[in-house]
Amino acid sequence: MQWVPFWPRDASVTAQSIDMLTIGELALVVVILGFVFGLMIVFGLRYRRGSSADRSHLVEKTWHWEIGWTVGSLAAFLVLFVWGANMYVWLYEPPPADLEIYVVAKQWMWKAEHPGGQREINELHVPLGKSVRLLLTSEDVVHSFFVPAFRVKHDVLPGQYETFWFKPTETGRFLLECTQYCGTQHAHMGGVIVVMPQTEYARWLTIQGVHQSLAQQGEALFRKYGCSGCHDPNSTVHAPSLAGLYGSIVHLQNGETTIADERYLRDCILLGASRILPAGYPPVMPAFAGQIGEDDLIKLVAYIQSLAQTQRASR
Amino acid sequence: MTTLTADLPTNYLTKEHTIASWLLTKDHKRIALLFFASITFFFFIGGFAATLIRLHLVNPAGNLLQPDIYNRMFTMHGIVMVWFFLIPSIPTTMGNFFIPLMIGARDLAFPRINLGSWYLFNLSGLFLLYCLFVGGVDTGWTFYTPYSTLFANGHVIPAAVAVFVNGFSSIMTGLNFVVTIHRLRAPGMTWMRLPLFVWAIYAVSVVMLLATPVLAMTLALIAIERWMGVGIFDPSLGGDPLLFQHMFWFYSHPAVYIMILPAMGLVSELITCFARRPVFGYSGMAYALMAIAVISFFVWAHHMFVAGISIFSAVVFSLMTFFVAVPSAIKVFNWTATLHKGSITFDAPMLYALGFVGLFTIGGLTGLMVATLAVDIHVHDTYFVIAHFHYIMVGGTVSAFFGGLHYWWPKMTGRLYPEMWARVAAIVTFLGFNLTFFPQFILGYLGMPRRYYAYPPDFQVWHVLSSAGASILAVAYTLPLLYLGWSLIWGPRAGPNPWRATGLEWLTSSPPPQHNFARTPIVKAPPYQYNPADGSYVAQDGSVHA
Amino acid sequence: MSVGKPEPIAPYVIGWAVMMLLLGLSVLSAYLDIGIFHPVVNFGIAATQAAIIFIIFMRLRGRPSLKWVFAAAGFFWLMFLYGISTVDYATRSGFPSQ
Amino acid sequence: MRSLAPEPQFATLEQQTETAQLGMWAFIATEVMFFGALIFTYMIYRVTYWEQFRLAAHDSQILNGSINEALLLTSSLTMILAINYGKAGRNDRLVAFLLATAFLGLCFLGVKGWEYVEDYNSGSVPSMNFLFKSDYHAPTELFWIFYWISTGFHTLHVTVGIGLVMLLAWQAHRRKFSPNYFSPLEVVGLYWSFVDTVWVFLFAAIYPLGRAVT
Repeated sequence: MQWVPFWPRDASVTAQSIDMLTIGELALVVVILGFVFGLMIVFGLRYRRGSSADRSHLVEKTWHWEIGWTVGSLAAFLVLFVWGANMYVWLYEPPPADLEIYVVAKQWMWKAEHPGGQREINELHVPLGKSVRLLLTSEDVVHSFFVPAFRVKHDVLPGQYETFWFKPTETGRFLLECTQYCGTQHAHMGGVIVVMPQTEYARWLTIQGVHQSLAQQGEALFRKYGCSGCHDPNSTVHAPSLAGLYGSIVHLQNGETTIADERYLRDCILLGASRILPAGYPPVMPAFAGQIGEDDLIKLVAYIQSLAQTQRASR
Repeated sequence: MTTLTADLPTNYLTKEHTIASWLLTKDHKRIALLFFASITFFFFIGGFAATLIRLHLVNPAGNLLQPDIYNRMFTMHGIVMVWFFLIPSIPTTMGNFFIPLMIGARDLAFPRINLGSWYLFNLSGLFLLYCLFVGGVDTGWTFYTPYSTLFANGHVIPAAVAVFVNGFSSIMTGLNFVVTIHRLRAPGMTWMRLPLFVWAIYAVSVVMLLATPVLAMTLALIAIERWMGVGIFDPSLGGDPLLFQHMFWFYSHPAVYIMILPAMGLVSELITCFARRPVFGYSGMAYALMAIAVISFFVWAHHMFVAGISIFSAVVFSLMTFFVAVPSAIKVFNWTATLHKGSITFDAPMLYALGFVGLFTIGGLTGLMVATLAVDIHVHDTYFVIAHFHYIMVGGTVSAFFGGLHYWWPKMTGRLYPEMWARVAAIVTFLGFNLTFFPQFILGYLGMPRRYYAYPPDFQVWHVLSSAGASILAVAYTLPLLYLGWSLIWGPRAGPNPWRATGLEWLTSSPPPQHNFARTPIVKAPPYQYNPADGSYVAQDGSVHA
Repeated sequence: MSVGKPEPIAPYVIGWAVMMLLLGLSVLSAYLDIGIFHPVVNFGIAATQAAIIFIIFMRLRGRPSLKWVFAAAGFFWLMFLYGISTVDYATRSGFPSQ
Repeated sequence: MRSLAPEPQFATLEQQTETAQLGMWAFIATEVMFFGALIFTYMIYRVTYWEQFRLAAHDSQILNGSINEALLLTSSLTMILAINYGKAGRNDRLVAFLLATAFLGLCFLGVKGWEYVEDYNSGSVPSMNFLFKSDYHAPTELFWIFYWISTGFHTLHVTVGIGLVMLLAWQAHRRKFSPNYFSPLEVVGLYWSFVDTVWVFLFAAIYPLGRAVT
């Protein structure tokens, strides 16, 4: 699409798809605008006062015309609706990604945590050609994570994880912006997405001087907050084992079932004994809301995630 | 006023002269003029804020205003323009003045409530001015939580109270119209003989009645949350910020239709009158107005596609949004078809009306782009959306407002305005408007987020173009103030029906007497019985005019 | 409408008695262990009482009229708010309501 | 004695009466939306925080709530009787029943005030005196926030209603109403009964929760 004047760079798989949809819509918009403006101009000239145009057989109403143009334009736009809805689901229900990165927003900065424990602020390094899934949360107000070159955006809410994915197709530095008004320095809550070739990215990861992965840091916290007292396999307390929990189907106390994803784990930690905990256990878990910050929550969740991976590997 | 109309028979302007006779009036025409004064005042306050914003954005570093001041400016621009100009604009002024005249009534059903509505409006305006003078508010007009309740350092509570009180003013006006249109129609004025402007005001009043209380409650909750320090929408206290957004948009999306529906009705009057032929598909137009009013309640979460609502609900709301476009499309096509085989003159009201149709169509079609889920992900909260809704609200509603103002000016004041100046103003408005807002579509797609006081230098050229357009627009909006003011004193006298239009409002003298009609008119004809072939028309009382 | 002969008061007294009975039922149900049916029962009773007030005490009895439409409009519109938001709340996974 | 001509915008007195009633019905529709929006927030949070809401509501005072509902239901009865006697021209009874209605409303306010004091003493006032009764405590506060806001708005409506009924009683005493002119009675009656309806729903939302032993 770069041949179109003023067209923004597209640097991800999804950007190209969204551009196609936009072009399709623009074409339809131009056709309809041309029709309406064209008719207005033609009628305006032809039927101006004093012109000799024939004004007999005035049509006051024909359902044929009204229904015709309505159904016609609606059908055209419904095609676009289906196209757009499909793509939306594709973007916001991420397929299994090559890389998962946690992003925490706060006034007025973006903090990213890589699985290996690398942290950055207002920058996000990602490898070229790999699908990257982001898990976003906020420490204060609603923000919005927007990378114009990738055509992706999602609001970042305090108190929950939001998620979407992208797959860069070009190396370079791309603008990251906050698009939900968040206070005085909203305009400066930006950053850069750095897309690097995979080998360079691997090298970048190693020179960050990090010794512990996110999950390892989470394990330490798991002890510090006393989680291990009950959830350790050797514990005498009847608490659910966390090995293999992530990604499994859980039967809840309220009779429903859910998949134990990041959001679920996060809610369990924060809410403690409530009806969203797995069925069959006594309601003794304390609620950690207000005691564990977003940074630590991410590590704990990453640790529980890693337990599932090691179990899968050992099986 | 004495000098203006001394030689005319007694009318609503000359009946009484004391200040009390204005401030305590129960005459809907006088109350309409009071509202005119109030909303014009607020239009220029909001316009002043817009001017500062556009001046500020000429420079990418954004160093004209302090960041906090800039944030307060766009918030003030939004709040003032939405609740203190656009929503009351057409209903409280032209609706108030012409609904009783058009249905052949002597007044609205509840004149005291009508006057009360004006006082509440001004009370809410005082709250807003208080908020402005003590330092303003910086939440954006959307008051999103938890920013507005916990983090904002502006004066959120007075602003919320202002909008709360303003809501009741709008409810009172809507209630009055609904009941009046149901109960006070002249004999023979059946529903299918109502002018489309009356239909539009009816539709909009229903929306006002049923949507505004939800906003009132939502803002009350915001004010209480901030004041008491409790957590109604605060996630750290168990609240759900998206619940606020649901409730806010449940009002604020229909509110967009509160702004545009009266404009649609008004433009229907103008186009049919100046094309000198019956409106194409009258019943379709009337039903479309009602359909828009109802369906507008099903689409609110399209403001929340990237906000974290469930994917399934996003798909549902997107689909509903495509459906609400259908009645709007019917209207656009019918306006266009109304030109067919007409005998068209291009007087200023007609120029405004045609401008409305064009700009509204652009705004509506880009609205469908924004309603498409995947495209919205990219353009949401960018200048693309800003451009889209300004095409609807400014290009649409404000154009129609000026069109109606010119059309009915002779009836309201008894004077004709200078036609040439008015045409110039209409054309300059159209050009200035497009120069202001078309670049913003491009800016938005390039990735310029809204509510930024500073931006990457690449975007500067578009911002400069937009600001240049805004300065033209400022001139175009000030012009009418000058020449209409001029016409009050030096304008030629207008007869009862200078446009040779069919509505009942043209059957009485200009300006109308205190209780509108010497004798209650009997309605014998549908509206818009113009004959383009010979220029004759049948007024709604059945009288034939060659 | 002759002076001295008011409408019969029986419907009002009966309506009032039924509502008091329903109030008793509502209080009683509070102490029964009926789990998730509590809100159903309580709001069901409330809706019945509201219907009695609207129809008898606010005089919606009689032939169909515009009043009916106005009286129903608020409740009908409220259904939009409740019904359509359910589409989101029933399918969203972020808010801890799983 | 007031003249019986309709106001200038109406053709007949009957049209004026009907229009006034219709106006009140339109106002009631907006009030339904107003309280409905509040109950909407309640519903969302109640479904979300089922246990916490039960725990919190256990401290609500069902006895006071029930007494108040009985008072209001009875006042609706006295109000409609007042209107009937007014329409029949029985002015003495009209005044008596209006006063009874206002009195029942005042009793409601009294009980409500007593209940508020008790609520304060038992630590149920968010941001002033609040005791948390649950591990994950914030949602219990949500319940009480709803309680205060909803009963607060309702009490405001009752207060306005009492004022209006007293005004009517005064006007009736001055013999303003007759079988030919009773429109204000009908209009205020509609308002009064509607305020009653609101309480019926608030009662269901607040008091019966969390009583059953599970």
